[in-house]
Amino acid sequence: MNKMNQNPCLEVNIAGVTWKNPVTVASGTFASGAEYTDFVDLNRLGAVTTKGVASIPWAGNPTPRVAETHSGMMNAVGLQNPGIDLFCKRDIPFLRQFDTKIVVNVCGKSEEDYCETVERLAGEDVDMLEINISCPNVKEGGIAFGQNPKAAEEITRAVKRYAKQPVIMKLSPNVTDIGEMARAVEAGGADAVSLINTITGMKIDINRRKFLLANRTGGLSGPAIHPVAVRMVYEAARAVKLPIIGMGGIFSAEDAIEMILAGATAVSVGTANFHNPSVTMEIVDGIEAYMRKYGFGTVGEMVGIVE
Amino acid sequence: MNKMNQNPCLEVNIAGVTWKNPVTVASGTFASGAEYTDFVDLNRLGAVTTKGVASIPWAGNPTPRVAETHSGMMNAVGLQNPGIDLFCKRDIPFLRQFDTKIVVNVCGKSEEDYCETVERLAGEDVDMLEINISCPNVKEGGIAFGQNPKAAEEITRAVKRYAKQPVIMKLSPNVTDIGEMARAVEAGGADAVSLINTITGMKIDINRRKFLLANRTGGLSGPAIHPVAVRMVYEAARAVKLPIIGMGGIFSAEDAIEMILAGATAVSVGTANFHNPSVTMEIVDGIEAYMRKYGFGTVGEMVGIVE
Amino acid sequence: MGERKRETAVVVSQEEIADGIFSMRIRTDAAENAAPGQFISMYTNDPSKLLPRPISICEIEKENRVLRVVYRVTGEKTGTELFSRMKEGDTLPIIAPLGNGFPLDRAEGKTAFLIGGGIGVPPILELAKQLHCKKQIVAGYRDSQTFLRREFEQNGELYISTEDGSVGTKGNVLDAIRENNLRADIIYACGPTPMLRAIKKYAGEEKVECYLSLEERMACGIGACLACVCRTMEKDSHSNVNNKRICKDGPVFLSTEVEI
Amino acid sequence: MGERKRETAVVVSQEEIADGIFSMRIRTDAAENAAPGQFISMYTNDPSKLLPRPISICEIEKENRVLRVVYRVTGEKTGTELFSRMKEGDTLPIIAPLGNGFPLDRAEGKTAFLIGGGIGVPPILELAKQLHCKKQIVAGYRDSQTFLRREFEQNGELYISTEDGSVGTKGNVLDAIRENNLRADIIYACGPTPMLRAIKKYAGEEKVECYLSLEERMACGIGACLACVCRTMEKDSHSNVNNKRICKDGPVFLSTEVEI
Repeated sequence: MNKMNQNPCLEVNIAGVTWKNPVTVASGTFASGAEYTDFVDLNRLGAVTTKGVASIPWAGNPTPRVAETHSGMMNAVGLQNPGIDLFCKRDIPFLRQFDTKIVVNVCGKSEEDYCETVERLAGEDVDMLEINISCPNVKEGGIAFGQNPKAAEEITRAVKRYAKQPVIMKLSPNVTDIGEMARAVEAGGADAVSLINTITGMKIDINRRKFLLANRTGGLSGPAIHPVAVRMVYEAARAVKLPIIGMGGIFSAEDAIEMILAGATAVSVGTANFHNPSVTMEIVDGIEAYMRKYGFGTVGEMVGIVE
Repeated sequence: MNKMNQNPCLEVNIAGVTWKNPVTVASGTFASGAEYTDFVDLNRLGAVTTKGVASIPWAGNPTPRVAETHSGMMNAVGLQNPGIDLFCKRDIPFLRQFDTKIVVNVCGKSEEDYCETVERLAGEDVDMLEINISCPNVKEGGIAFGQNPKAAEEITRAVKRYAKQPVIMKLSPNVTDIGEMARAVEAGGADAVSLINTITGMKIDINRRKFLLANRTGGLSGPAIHPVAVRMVYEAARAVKLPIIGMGGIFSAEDAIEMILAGATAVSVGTANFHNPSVTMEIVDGIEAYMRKYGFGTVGEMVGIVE
Repeated sequence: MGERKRETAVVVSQEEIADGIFSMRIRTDAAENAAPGQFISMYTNDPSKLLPRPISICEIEKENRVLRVVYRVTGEKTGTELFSRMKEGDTLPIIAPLGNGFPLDRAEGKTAFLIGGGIGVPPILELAKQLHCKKQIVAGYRDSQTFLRREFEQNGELYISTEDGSVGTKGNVLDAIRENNLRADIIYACGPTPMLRAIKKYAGEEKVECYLSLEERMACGIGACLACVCRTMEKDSHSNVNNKRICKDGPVFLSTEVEI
Repeated sequence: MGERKRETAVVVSQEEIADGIFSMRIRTDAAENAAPGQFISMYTNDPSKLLPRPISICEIEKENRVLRVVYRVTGEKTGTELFSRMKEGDTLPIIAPLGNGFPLDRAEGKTAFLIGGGIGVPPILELAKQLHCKKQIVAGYRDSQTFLRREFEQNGELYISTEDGSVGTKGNVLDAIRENNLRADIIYACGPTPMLRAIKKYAGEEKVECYLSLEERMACGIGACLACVCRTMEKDSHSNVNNKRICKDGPVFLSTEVEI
């Protein structure tokens, strides 16, 4: 409470990589950024986290792929992606034009898939990898790894063998004990964890008596689940020493700060981008304003200090 | 779709007990009904599910015990209850004045606790028991039993030894595999399952940097989590043969019907009672109107027919 | 049974009477049987906000079927902010009146303190209008924005305390009582917990009968959910533990019954 | 970069022009560069509804900075119902214009079918106003509530089909085309998928260039989330699979590119 006058420093260090501020986007809500350049100055983001990419192109699920829910939404896109080759040729050079870190989200259906993509990225100019072992919308979209501590530890160890960049393991909230999952990936050698991915939900059209999503179930996101995300970030922060990237229903700077106070070093903004495509910049500004108001000199001073 | 003209029959049979309609209230949102008699004709409910009762009085958690969230709320009341003796003397005779079934929710901190209360109720004039092994707000509020299949199976078997009434096991959504939990209590001899209890969440006051709830975490309920509840009811219905009482964010007849189409034989209305204390009667009327509109003769014809 | 309903009230007037303090009058049949110290469960029209806001009744106009509430906007995007944006003719769902008000009969023939602090000041107004004993109204404010002052002056002797000393006694309501050497045989008070705690202590020392209106986060507002409990000295006959429900057993309690 | 924003549009007029079909005109700078066949991401003011509703543009009044949308209320408590309750002066957040409209230049010197079905009729109006070739407008309705009929008659030859036969040809738009022995060198169509599927087939048989405006549930509306994809015959160069984004690559597609 004692540095009211200094300029707050928004920089954060995640597993040795310095972001200019703690705000990135949740994988899958921002593509590789090109579609948002009208609405967001990508140079203002701490990092851009890309849509999940696999070793080969995936067509994803049939439509409808999204449904609106109360203060939330469900998606079952199914990790449609152009494959690592086109991604490296097109998306990485695009993002490199901007002064922001590049976090590449990697998805796969088997250990080999993940490792192949991670190995391919080892030679690319990207800053961090986020391994999605928690997609609820693809049978082998990694959720098998994401709901079993042993499997999570093993896949982490496997990708680490091939990774040249720091590895963020993205955790699923659809588990009994999020702390156990965080400890598992820490044991496997993860450099950071991000959470929460979406919570599996279902919506039914009662007039047609059919599932609203072609995939039957989808991943629930948005403010509806923010309290669950804050709780899990808090539990994960007390379970491991790794830096945490908190996400889940962050729509405002206040929501982001709640995550940081709960134990996150950085935050990802997801569904909010659909509600207001410029929201990420507003959140960066809001965090700075909060730090000024309460005299925080660095983001680190705020991490996990709730009592 | 062929009985447009007949009068729909709303009766449902749960483990041998016939309710006049599929609507009850979620334990803890309705006390033992007395406070709602101004707003609800209790004779219009299929059953009244009481606030959890233990072998001795519990004082519950310190305040604040509730917090509002986006399209939801969190509570951490902590199972405050007057104890089984006063409950039997006061609440059961009160409820018996009405033409509705009595479901007594039982909580405990140990197997002995549960069994003592269940045994005490064996001699009482109540219709069913709901065993709460999923309260997230009390260290030993049963959640230990509710997140471990083995423990859930054993506690079920134990209470069944003392129970004279059909036993409904109330499941926690804070698990990796709800189907596994449902199978566990089925193996333990449960007569029915009810789900979902609340999802553990957390809210932080960023200006005071303190937890909003005295208990730090609380149980998230309301429309925000309805899609999660529908998904888990669907999964539980495919995992076991037991009748299912579906709950979680039911605010309208449409929400209730979604649960039934997903596989629930009956539904519990909880948080909605705080939003509109007369909502249960409106939901009963709405279900009947829906059955008329689509020509369903019985509720049973609708259970789990989503495709 | 089941004949009572959440009803729809109509906004009759809305006015900001101090910075962030709004006065709203609503038309509702609930005015018929409302009493000082009772509250209203006010619902917003924002579907993402499910719970009612318990707001104490400031004035009752039976003849017009109108209830007046004076409330503070607690922040951006809050329910109270939504209330403050409502205009004449707008409607909102309410349940009222709720809770037990101040016991008026206890004051007969006595000298009473009517003490309000901050946003606890408003309910004291209707109390002052309905009490017919010797009334010493003590109102505590932050600064010179002494909302409702004129109305109080018309309904008893008014003593004011302000934190910044800009009006009346500098300090709190007890400072005002001491500075003016006031005494009373009975106390009615509403305000922030620290103030109520001090008044409870004062009443104990002075051996004066004292009624306090308490506040706590609520969910149902009708005594069912057990969210808004307060600790009691004796075991409560309903809860069978040392807890009473503020919404249903209160919000007004005898100071000696409760631990605050 | 980052200079575009979700903007606030102001409702200029609102009118129910058929049962459950509303016409709303909104003032927005987006009118400046809007084109027929593009859509607007319209947001409600209900905080519990997060996603935009994609609504196609019915008319563009550049000089007044006004866009007109004609939309169907899809049910109780829906976003479209909230839109229908808005009055002159109310505001709503929008992002517009979005997507690629109908390629007007392709029609030069040709005879064109402008086909709309149901709530796919409205976008055909601005198209009819901006196309300067020989225009045969074919509008398919459920019944005698042939909304926008007068406007169409002022902008080309109008042929109507109704499911109940109350107006024009009994049946669908293709029945109307056959009954009137109409032919065209190019087709523009918007409407329900079964209708578009039939028109795609017809265009294939007749070997006519055909543009279809497709619909799908959307989230971002700007091509990022991959919710609103449609199957394509050829592998798409952007997605690298047989999917195109309706919001960004469409909503108007050459009938031979897409599988519907």
